[in-house]
Amino acid sequence: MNDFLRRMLFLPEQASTFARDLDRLHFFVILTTFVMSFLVGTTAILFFVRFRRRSETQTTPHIEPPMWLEALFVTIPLSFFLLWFFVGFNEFVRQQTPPADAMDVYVMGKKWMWKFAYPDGPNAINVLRVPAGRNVRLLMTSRDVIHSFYVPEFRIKKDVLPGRYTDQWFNAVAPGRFQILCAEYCGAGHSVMRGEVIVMKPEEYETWLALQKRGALASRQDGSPTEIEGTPALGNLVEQGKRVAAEKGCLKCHSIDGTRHIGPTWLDLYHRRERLTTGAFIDADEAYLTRSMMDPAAEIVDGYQPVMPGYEGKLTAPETSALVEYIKSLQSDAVRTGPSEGPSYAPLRNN
Amino acid sequence: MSHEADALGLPRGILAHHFSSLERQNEAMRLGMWLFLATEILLFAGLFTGYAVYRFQFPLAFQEASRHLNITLGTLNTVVLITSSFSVALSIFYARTDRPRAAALCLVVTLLFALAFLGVKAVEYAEHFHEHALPGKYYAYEAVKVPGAAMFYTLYFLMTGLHGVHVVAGMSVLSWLLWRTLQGRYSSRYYTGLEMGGLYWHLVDLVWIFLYPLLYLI
Amino acid sequence: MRLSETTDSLAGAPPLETLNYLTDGTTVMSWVNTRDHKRVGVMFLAAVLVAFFLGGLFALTLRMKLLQPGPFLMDALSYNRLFTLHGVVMIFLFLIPAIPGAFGNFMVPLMIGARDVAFPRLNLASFYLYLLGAAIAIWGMVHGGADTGWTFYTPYSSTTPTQVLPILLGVFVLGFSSILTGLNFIVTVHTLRAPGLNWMRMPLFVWGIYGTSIIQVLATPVLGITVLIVAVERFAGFGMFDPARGGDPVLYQHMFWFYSHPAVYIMVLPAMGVISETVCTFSRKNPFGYRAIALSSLGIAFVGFFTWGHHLFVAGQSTFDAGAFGLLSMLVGIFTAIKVFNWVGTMYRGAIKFTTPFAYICGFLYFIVFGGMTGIALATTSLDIHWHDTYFVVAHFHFIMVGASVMAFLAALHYWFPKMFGKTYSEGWGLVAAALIILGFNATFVPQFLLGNYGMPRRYYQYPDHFQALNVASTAGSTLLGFGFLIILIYLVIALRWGARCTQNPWGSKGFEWLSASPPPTHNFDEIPTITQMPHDYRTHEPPGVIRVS
Amino acid sequence: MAESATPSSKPDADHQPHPSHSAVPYLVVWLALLGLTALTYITGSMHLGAWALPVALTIATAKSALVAVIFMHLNESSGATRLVFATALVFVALLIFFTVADVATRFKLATPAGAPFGTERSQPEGLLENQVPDE
Ligand code: HEA
Ligand code: HEA
Ligand code: HEC
Ligand code: CUA
Ligand SMILES: [Cu+2]
Repeated sequence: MNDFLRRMLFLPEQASTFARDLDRLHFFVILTTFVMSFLVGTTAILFFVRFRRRSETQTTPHIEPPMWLEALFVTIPLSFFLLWFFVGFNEFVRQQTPPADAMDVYVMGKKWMWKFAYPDGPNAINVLRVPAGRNVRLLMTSRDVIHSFYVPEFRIKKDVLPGRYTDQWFNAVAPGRFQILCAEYCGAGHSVMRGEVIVMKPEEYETWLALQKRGALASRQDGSPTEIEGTPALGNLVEQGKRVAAEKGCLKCHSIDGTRHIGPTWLDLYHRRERLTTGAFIDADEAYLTRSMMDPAAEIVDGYQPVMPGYEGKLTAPETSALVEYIKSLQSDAVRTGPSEGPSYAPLRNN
Repeated sequence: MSHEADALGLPRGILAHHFSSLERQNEAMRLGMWLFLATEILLFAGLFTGYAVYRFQFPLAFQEASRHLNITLGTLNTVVLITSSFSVALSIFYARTDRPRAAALCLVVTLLFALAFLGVKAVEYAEHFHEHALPGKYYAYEAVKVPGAAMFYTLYFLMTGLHGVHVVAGMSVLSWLLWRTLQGRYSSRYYTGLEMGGLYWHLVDLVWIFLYPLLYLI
Repeated sequence: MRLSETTDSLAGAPPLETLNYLTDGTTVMSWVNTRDHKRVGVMFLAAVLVAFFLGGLFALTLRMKLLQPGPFLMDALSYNRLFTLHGVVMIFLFLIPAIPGAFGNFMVPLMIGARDVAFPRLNLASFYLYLLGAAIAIWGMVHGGADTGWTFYTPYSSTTPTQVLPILLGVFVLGFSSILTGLNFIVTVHTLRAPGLNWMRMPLFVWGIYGTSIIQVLATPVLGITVLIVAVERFAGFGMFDPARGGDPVLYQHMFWFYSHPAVYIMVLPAMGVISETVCTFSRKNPFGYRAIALSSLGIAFVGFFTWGHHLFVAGQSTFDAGAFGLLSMLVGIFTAIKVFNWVGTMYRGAIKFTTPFAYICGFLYFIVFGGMTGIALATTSLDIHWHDTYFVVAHFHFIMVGASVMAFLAALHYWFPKMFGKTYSEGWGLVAAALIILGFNATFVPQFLLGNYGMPRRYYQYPDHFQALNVASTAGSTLLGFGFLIILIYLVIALRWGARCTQNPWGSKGFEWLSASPPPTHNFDEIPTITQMPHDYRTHEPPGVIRVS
Repeated sequence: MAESATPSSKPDADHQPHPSHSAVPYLVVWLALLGLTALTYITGSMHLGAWALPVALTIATAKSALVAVIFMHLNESSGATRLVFATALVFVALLIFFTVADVATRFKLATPAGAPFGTERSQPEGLLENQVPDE
């Protein structure tokens, strides 16, 4: 049944874990659409046949619908619509919430190509390789205008915006090759801005990855967002951060072992609820950490003096993100719980 | 129909043929004017939305940049505009109570205040140009270098610029109304034209009442 | 079969040879300078028809290109300009002004027993603004044309080297025209209703126009400021939507759709008003659920404002907003459903006559349910992920905009043709064209639904080969569609010139617009009628002219 | 809402709906507006932190209400005009609400540290010559 309807409606293969559930809702909605438009259309025709005009001076009774009928006109469609909405939104939330164990791939759209980069791994243009059966999260941004990452077989699509990150996750069920299309109009090459996802058997993927790391890494081809922007390689951001912290003198005031110094300790700082001098509480997320470096006087932690110098203009963007990564790595219980948090992305370039 | 207008001693052609009474026509004019004001409000709403979003995204930059505006001049302009609104309201009041010369005088006062507003604004703009506190790609203000500060100035110029255009438009409307008042067109029997112009001017004031705290006082 | 022969018995005494609005002054200046709402309506009608044929020609050219998956007929840039122009012309030059500008102007004062709209001069100004806006936009097309799509998404629209500015400016001016039209109607309805015509007796077409006007007045200014900002961004680099300067492209989309989603109801509410009128006339029945149909227009006008985010489900909008907008979109569907069921109810126990307008009513009902339900499907957040910016969306909106709105426009054109010009057209050819159009329409756009399911994105100059079969089918259908419109054009022009004189009320309708002569005299009524009953009361068979005229 | 038109025969009553009128209310409103301006200026320079915006907006709303109701005569207008004004305000509020709600509830990494960050300005030259990359 599923396959029959899918073919009738020209839906592509169901190659991700979402596809089947989505298609089921799709069938329900579309069949109701067929039934309702057929019903309304035929009722009109039937009424015409039954209530043909017999004379040009024919009179007709004045009919007002009873209240219950109007109520039915409202409640029946409404219950269908709401049902669809709740089922659909549930699916939508699932699609928007990457699972914690997803592996990350960075995607950059650019007129008119797709670039992919793996954290401490290889880069590629227009070809995305993923293992079957693994959750994959794409962290996407664009270099110029809006694009949209679309794989019909996976039933996923997400706009790729300049100046911002968007994310999208999926889990490909079986090995295969699928076309990536750009679904947001982006100029003359929009219709040929295509790429390919190659879903590999997990073992093959591992071998491929290992091979890339060993050999190809030395002669990396272009396509790495990290390399283009001149930012440090993603994998050793933490190491870099450690070095920067020492060089820039952060460690004169901040400890990394939990002891109180001139400034608050960095241990377990990430996502700590800090009480500010204003009495407000703040969640020490990436944004706050960055702000604390750029404009420390803006939010002063309760119990400390506003003595920290501002590092606006003194830290480059890569250094900043390395520091953030470093602070994030300083967790007393190394095991991270909770939903998957921000990966070690690097801001591309500071303007 | 229009003989009714004649009977009242009103200028000819004030009551259009398709209205049953002058009262009805005035009601139509008033409703039409308010609808027009509603479109103006929504026109500004676009910019206010932009302001809300970027203020939310760059709270610090907005605070920083706003502190570098000249609060004294901003407050002065607020007082100027409020007072001009007051004098327009008075002018309608005088027209309504058959004191056309007082009405005209109030309009003159209003126009002077409007000019003063533009003058003060010009001083401020000159200062911004001098400091290179300019929108978007022209931004090169040394004092505030937080990311997002340029956006504040973009919004500042768009909002005050659009508002300034409205001030100028309002001034031309008021000048025309002044001319009509001097001709003795408005009296307790008929003052709709003046009332419409007044509504427009009050709207200009209303917008500024919100612009002032949002731009100068954060 | 000539209408006049069969319906004579119903018509009031034909007061034909008196001066009507068409013959009262025939110089060019008498048109250019007119304050008469009927003449303004006729001028709008002529202008939007020209725009429709222009947009249709663009559409046919698009379809020709899509016969082949690879480069064919034109290059990518021309194709991109072409669909932009098709969208801009069809939406801003044709569909938004079409029914309110042409039929609203003509009929609303007649229907409420007024001698004119509240501000006749403003009305004329609105027409000239339309011409000015159209001229600017067309000038822009001749000088290069934009390639942004009708949605002008930033940062593409602020960086593309094509000529976007003239089109933005044209859209801005057209928006002004639209605002003035709407403002005028609201004031007219509030202050110029005939004695006895209270709100709950107002013809449903007037309700539809009233709802539309609210949207025009309150939504269009936001479009105005949005295109202005984009224009400023283009020539002065203010960077409000420029991500390189911290701007947010999604903010642009919010502001754009705050206008453009309500705008789709500007396109469909008047059409619904037309259907409400015609379905009563051709069923000779009072509207079933008058109150529900009337008030649901207001419901659409209000709730329709708060569903705009359903265009942004995959645009990087937050999940919270997606949920809120998805839910609100479901609610707006209900108002349309109420109307649909009540229209069908109106036919119940009526006395139905199958005429050309009735054929379009049937088409309309089928298409609005299918098109509307696919809208609901799109608003079901998770399904939109697959469909967004594919041909499924293209098919959805053509189903409503062509399948429903254009059908209603055609129904109105045929229904009111005798009223406006006092002539009858060929009913036989009318039915042939209607059949051709409904058939051709299905053949054009049903394949596009399937293409969307299959995964073909819109605005594609080239496409993967496996989409070709369906594209060819769609192009074939559009040719049929084109012939249908061509036939209409021909027989209406013939009717205008050589058609037989019709009686005052050829359809035997009891809508209030038929209280005046056809075509009406310049001042509409010798004496303002007093309304003592609901419109479309067919309990008696006196001609409607006998509704007590005091 | 407007009732159906009835040809009016008592024009005098129409033209002076509010016969006894004095300028005192206008004066009072003007003084109140000046007072509120002073108040907002003072609270504005107190750096109230999170409260600054609500306070400023409340004062601005009070001021604009005075202008709208007294100066613009909303108090003596018909229901329709009031409805127009109220509707416009509601729509503005909802436009701002939904848009800010979007920004406020976005995917966490949407605008990462250091934003705004680089995008390329498009290169106008190439496009018009139609350099579409080959497949
Ligand atoms: C006149 C024009 C018009 C109209 C009236 C509508 C009406 C609706 N539209 Fe449509 N739409 C467009 C024109 C229109 N649309 C355009 C132009 C676009 C694309 C723009 C672009 O990107 O270029 C678009 C895109 C569009 C999208 C975005 C798709 C995307 O880009 O991803 C969505 C998503 O939710 C949507 C939803 C709706 C809904 C819910 C309605 C509702 O109002 C529909 C309500 C009607 C009904 C629901 C039918 C009647 C119901 C019954 C008879 C009930 C029977 C029922 C049962 C018992 C179950 N529309
Ligand atoms: C009112 C709105 C309206 C109307 C009526 C139409 C009518 C038609 N549209 Fe259009 N369309 C839009 C609004 C509309 N469209 C919009 C907003 C877009 C999106 C643009 C964008 O992406 O930015 C769009 C996009 C769009 C596309 C997608 C382009 C793309 O994404 O790449 C296509 C493709 O098939 C298409 C086709 C058609 C066809 C075949 C018709 C037909 O119904 C046209 C029928 C009319 C005629 C055929 C003309 C009349 C007859 C003659 C001129 C006589 C000569 C003819 C013969 C002898 C055959 N339209
Ligand atoms: C002169 C001493 C000093 C130096 C040097 C210094 N800081 Fe700080 N830092 C402080 C103090 C004091 C505070 C607490 C008051 C505040 O919030 O501004 C602080 C707060 C912070 C916070 C917020 C911590 C929290 O608990 O909320 C961060 C993050 C931070 N600093 C990062 C850095 C980095 C990175 C560097 C180096 C590049 C650095 N600091 C250099 C003194 C310093
Ligand atoms: Cu990239 Cu379309
Ligand atoms: Cu929509």
